[in-house]
Amino acid sequence: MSKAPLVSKLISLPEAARRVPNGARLALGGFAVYQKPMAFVRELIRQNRRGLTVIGSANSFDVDMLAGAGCLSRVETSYVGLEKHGLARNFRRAVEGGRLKVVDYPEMACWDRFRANQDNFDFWPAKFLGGNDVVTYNDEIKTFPCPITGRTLHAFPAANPDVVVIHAIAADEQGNVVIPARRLLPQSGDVLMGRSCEHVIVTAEKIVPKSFIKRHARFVELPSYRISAVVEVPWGSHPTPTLGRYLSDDGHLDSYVEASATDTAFAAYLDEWVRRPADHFAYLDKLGSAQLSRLTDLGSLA
Amino acid sequence: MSKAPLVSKLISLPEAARRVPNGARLALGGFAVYQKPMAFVRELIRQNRRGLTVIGSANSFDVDMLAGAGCLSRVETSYVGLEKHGLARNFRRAVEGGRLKVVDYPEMACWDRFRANQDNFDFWPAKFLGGNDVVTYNDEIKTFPCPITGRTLHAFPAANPDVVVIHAIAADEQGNVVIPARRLLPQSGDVLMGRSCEHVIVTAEKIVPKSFIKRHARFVELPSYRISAVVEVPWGSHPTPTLGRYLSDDGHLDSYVEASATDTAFAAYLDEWVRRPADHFAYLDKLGSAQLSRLTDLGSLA
Amino acid sequence: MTAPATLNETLAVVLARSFADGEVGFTGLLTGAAAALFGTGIPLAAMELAKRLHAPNLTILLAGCYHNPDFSEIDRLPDSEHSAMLRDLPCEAQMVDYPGQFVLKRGDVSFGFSSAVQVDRVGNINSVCVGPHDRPKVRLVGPILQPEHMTLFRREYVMMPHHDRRNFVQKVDYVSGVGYPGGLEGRKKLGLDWGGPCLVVTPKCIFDFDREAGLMKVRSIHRGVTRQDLQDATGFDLGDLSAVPETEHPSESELEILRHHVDPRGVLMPAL
Amino acid sequence: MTAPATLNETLAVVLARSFADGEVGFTGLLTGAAAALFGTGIPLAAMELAKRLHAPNLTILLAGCYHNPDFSEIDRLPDSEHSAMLRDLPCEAQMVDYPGQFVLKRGDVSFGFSSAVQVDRVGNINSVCVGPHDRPKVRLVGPILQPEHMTLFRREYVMMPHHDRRNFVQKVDYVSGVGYPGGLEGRKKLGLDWGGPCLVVTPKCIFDFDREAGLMKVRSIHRGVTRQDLQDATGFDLGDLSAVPETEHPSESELEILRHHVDPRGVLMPAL
Repeated sequence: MSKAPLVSKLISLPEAARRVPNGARLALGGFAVYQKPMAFVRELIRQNRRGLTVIGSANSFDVDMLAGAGCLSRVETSYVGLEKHGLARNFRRAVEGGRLKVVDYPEMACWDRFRANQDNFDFWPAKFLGGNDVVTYNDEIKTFPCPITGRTLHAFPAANPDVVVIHAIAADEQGNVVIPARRLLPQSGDVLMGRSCEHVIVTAEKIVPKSFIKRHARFVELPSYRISAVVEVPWGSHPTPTLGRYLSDDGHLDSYVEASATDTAFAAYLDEWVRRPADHFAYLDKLGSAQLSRLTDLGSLA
Repeated sequence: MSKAPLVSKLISLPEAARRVPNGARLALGGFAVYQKPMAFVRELIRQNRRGLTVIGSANSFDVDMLAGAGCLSRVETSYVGLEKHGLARNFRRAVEGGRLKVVDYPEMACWDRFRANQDNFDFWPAKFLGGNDVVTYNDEIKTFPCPITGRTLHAFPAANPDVVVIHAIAADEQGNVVIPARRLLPQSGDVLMGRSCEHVIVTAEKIVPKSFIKRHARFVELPSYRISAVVEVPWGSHPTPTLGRYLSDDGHLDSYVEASATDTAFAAYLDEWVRRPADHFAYLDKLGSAQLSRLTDLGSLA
Repeated sequence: MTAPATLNETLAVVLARSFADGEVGFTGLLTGAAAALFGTGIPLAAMELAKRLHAPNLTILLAGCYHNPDFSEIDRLPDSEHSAMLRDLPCEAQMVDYPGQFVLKRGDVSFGFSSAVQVDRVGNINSVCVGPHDRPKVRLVGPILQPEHMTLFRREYVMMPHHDRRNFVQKVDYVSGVGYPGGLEGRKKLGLDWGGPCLVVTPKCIFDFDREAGLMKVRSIHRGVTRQDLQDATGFDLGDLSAVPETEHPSESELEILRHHVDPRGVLMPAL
Repeated sequence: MTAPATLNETLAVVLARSFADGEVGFTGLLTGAAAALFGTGIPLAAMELAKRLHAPNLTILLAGCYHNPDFSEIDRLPDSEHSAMLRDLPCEAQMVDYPGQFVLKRGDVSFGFSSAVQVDRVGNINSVCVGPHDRPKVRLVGPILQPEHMTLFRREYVMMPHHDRRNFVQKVDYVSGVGYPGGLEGRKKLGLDWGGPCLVVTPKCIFDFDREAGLMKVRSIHRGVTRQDLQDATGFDLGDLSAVPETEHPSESELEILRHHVDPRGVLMPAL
């Protein structure tokens, strides 16, 4: 007897973005300038989302673009910058203009905050925050005595995302997500985030059949029951890279950075690259096949 | 200019065992009946070690053999049994005779205790211990209010091993340890233990050159600076398996289990298999090449 | 005509009917014929059956680690949890680390199966010791994952391969898995957010719980077992059993699927 | 005769001499010519030099993750931390998870290198903001890993590519990495077990610390920099500099190894 059909969690990018309401606490996967769910970010901007809090470990174009589009009210992370591309200028202007509140956390404390949710704790202990102004400006960080030694420790709050969005190479319609063998730190951060929340959305380069999942069972680090929705979005982290698929589009990022110099220029960038293209494929067509092809990363053939 | 020679951490099995003093808190790698550092255990018995505390996640022949040889005074773990081979009878007699104290912890709490040491915490929080007698009989478990929510939580103490001993497939003389790609839970427990303590001893099936390490850089999960000493011990987990090298020696384990029925019979087993063989290679010769060859696990050729 | 259901088949069907679609079910890998059958084989058959009926999206966690394994090419159940055989068994995901794919403390596991040496009236279970803890009459294996099964899983099936007075006791000698002391309110006072035993399955009957009162009660008695047999084999008073029905029977189609599709070669539920 | 040491070479040698054998040294992967040179290139050259001299067992953690990478086949330093290039760079271990190979909170990292926009008299550093935190004059990138560098690493080298009054201030606007407020005793009162800055390296001088008093002081002034230049470029009083020596010079053999073995192609320390 053949089994009944499995539930498909495959939805469209606009549908997926609608699952992030105004004011949500949104955790975005990737790390710094690597493998950010940028197509999802652009869709949030298209939908004119407002009042978001972004929680991350290290952020870049994701937060900068959302800040430049006025979607954000708060960011909780360790870093917002563009690495070799310089400072995140939309973010800077929003913070300096008092339109965006930043809650600063140490880099590994950002990971620990998701580890807290993974362990279903409301806090994570720390011994290394004494004297640091991350405590001064954050009244959600408390002190408490170690229950074993009595020593005074800090407790910082769990990340508590309402929704987690990560970008991966492959998933099936049920939401089994494959992380490639040759992964690096950003992919591990995605796995951690995907284990910290009950509402996890995955944008995937490719929707694969179950046979592919079974062949990569060792690498299915986020199984179906962890995932709420899957969206097929090839080139979904562009212009940031997806390890094993494509490199950073430095040319496009240069034009982004140039546009981010002023609100006016950035509004024009958003019109051109986010609002005017009918959808993600129109965005890709605008980039053109030559540019996309040049970015290919072969990953490992072993 | 060629670099100066690197420090070798390679020592003999007797030397390595001497680094575990009487009364030490000793964490033994492997999990349940899998990949236990049994050659190291036998050497401790040869050296007549006394008063050890063994800390583990799930234990089997390691603790049972040490109990049968009178080396133990305390065990902190979730399980001491032989899975399909039945109960750990030396352990049982020692506990029932009042010669061995057991501090019981839930299985994943045992892992969490090492995670606590990995995070350099003295405790780990828990929400699930209410009503469980693991708390009743353990005054090292404390209650405390969650510093964020005020909810009452339990805190159990970190594992605090003085020495960690694990058995791995491959390491170089500097102590870079390779964990094979196709690993399972026991190998991850070894990695965790190896990151929880400043005195980690690795017995390895094979000492490999640096070129092997570099070829497997992705799998060097315990690097040189984490490791105090390395011992080359082929078949070092026998009669328990080493994933990717050899299977469980069920025939030998049956004779072990039979011998463990009485103190007298087990003393004879220890004489025959532990004390009388001049060293580990005499033990292997006694097993014989036919028996060892039959146990081979090819691992993955991919 | 179809042969009548065996006890194993009946239990597999009762369990299967209780699983909802999309749930995650966790088995250990018990050893010893009776324990392996009750703790691993029947639960696996029940989950495979449910997947073919109303719960195609159920996830099986074999030995707590191997997601939806493919049993079609093996001749007997594995008897070692983390061995080369399980490494090589085809599946959809392998949990090789902790914390791993299922997030234990967030309640990702919908239900689990455990076994114990003692169960008591409120559903506490014990696998640590018989007699006093510091000088036990019998030292058992330890709490293993029972504390987690009975609190962090959303519900628990306690699978008891033997039903004797020594197993079903007024009060366990050691609580290694918490039932309903003080009922649901009692669990709340202990700080437990969810979980606890839902059924206790034995060769004689199936127990469920008055969760408010925190008391185990007989839900059904297996065909061929008398009420007197059952009370005699139980170390506490079962009360008035006169209204307790016989354990529900499998339907023809459930039996057909179980026998011809779920376990045609007797791999999951071998005849003992 | 050997050409005299450049400033970069001098700094690499000063640093190399301060590393002990067996230590673990952590660099980030800074970008921008001057920052990359000070924060990444010079530290890597220093560690590679030390490995060829007195510290063969030193472990280099490039970008905090890649253990003892092999630079022999690359033409320029990577400028992206977690890119395909670093994935494919030969090394002895890759840290791809947290917690990972080096156990951050147990103090596995012997020393690290960080950079900052502001440093103050007690060695606090700042990369978060200039002006008030809630409405900054300049918002910077954030604390990144500075809190950990300055407390969990055993010691820290603060590498400042620019030495101006705006960088060397009486008091940083935001403490994102803790120096010695109140001296060693002050750190202890803050609950910090070890760590803190050991040297602050700039294009003009090298600072070290009176750790008891918790004050940064000039250890040496680079050749060609006058005491007046140095004071003028610093936003706090450096005190009497008359007894401060010139920065120590590399030996012939150190320079020879640096130039011909460590960085013969100018990959680590390109001429700017």
